[in-house]
Amino acid sequence: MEIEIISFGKISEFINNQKLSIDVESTDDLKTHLEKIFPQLVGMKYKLALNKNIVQHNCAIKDNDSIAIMPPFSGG
Amino acid sequence: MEIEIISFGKISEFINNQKLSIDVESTDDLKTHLEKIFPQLVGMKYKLALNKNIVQHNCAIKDNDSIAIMPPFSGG
Amino acid sequence: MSEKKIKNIFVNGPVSPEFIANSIGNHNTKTDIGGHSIFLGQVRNDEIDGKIVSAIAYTAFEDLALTKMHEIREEIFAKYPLSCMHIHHSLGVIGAGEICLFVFTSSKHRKPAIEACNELVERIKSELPIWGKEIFADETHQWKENI
Amino acid sequence: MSEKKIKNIFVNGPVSPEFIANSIGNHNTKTDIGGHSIFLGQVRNDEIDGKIVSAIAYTAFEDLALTKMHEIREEIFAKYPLSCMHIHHSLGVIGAGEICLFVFTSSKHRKPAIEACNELVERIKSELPIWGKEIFADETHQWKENI
Repeated sequence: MEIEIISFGKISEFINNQKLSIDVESTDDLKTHLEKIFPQLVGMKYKLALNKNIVQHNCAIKDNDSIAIMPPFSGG
Repeated sequence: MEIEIISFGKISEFINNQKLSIDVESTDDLKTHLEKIFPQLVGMKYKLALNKNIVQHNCAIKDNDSIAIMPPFSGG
Repeated sequence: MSEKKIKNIFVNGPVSPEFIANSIGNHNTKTDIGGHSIFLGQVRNDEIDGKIVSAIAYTAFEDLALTKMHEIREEIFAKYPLSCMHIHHSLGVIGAGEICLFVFTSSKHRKPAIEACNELVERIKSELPIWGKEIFADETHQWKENI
Repeated sequence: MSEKKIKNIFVNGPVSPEFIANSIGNHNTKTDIGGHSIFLGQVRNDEIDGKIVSAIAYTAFEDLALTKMHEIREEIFAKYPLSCMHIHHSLGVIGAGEICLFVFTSSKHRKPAIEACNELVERIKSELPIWGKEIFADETHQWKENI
């Protein structure tokens, strides 16, 4: 399946927005996968948003979902 | 002796600024006297200021002192 | 108490939005400031016994108020790490909808500015000899009381 | 959640004092308001490892930020008796000394406006997906972290 990855803040410096052809079932699976291909994520605090909803606990991922990878917020 | 009386807020509606020839020794004496000649003060919350210092406890009054009579504050 | 000059806080008439903008704009060279906290008091058209407040006329025992405000200012500066503090209170007739009090504090991090601003507003209302006369549309009045 | 329209909070570039004045002035017909509380965030020229921050470049996940802000807005309106609430956050490069956050609450009596304003500032900083990149005079940068 194919998912869309968008990234923000300092994470956007090493993960570009991209389509990813990948087989994962859930956001936890995706995290494991992302940390393998982008080792800079390991040990970094980050959150995912699935189709513009912040992921609070493990969620199922479907084909064509959009996943945002977000470092800690620093607005204001 | 002579003292100066200045009044503020709703108290200024029944006590004009004036020189008062009077024999009182202290601010407590003066309060008793004022409540006699201005009975509207009785039961009203008010504070005195002696020469621009708020009277916290009984203070001696001298000739030519200035006394302000102030109802509760309502600024802001 | 320090030897600092006693500052005037009184302005005749309402505090205008332009005055506030100007005061804010004056801080753009103070680049160690991270947060500003502002409180504005606005005259309300309260209904009291069926009559509407159209304005408040403010008077003060100015000398005493400025001396007291100076004390409060020094105490707040001693208590909080503030960069700036500005206080303006109206005298005279202020119509409903107009601004009669402008309290403005600034600090490096936001919390001191916010806490100092709140404390200043409370102390200004309870400790400064200022009186508001609520004027009704029919020109009668009553004296405001802070609760 | 209500059906109210999601409001934009983002402005490109700094929040100007004139914009703030205008926003304040717009409330002079709301004569049931007695107190306004305003928080302004200003970009600081912090020194970090010997280098001076000259600006912060803000980016956001705008869709998510606006949805989240809408939720926060509804919760704060439900919690406090407010007359008005206005929030503006900058995007893009904001120089040291310029204003990047404007939070403005109004209520009949002062306390709800003050408490709501403080709570909004905390929630905006911790819950909105917005990122600040601190740009140094030598054009290097580091990503800001809210503590």
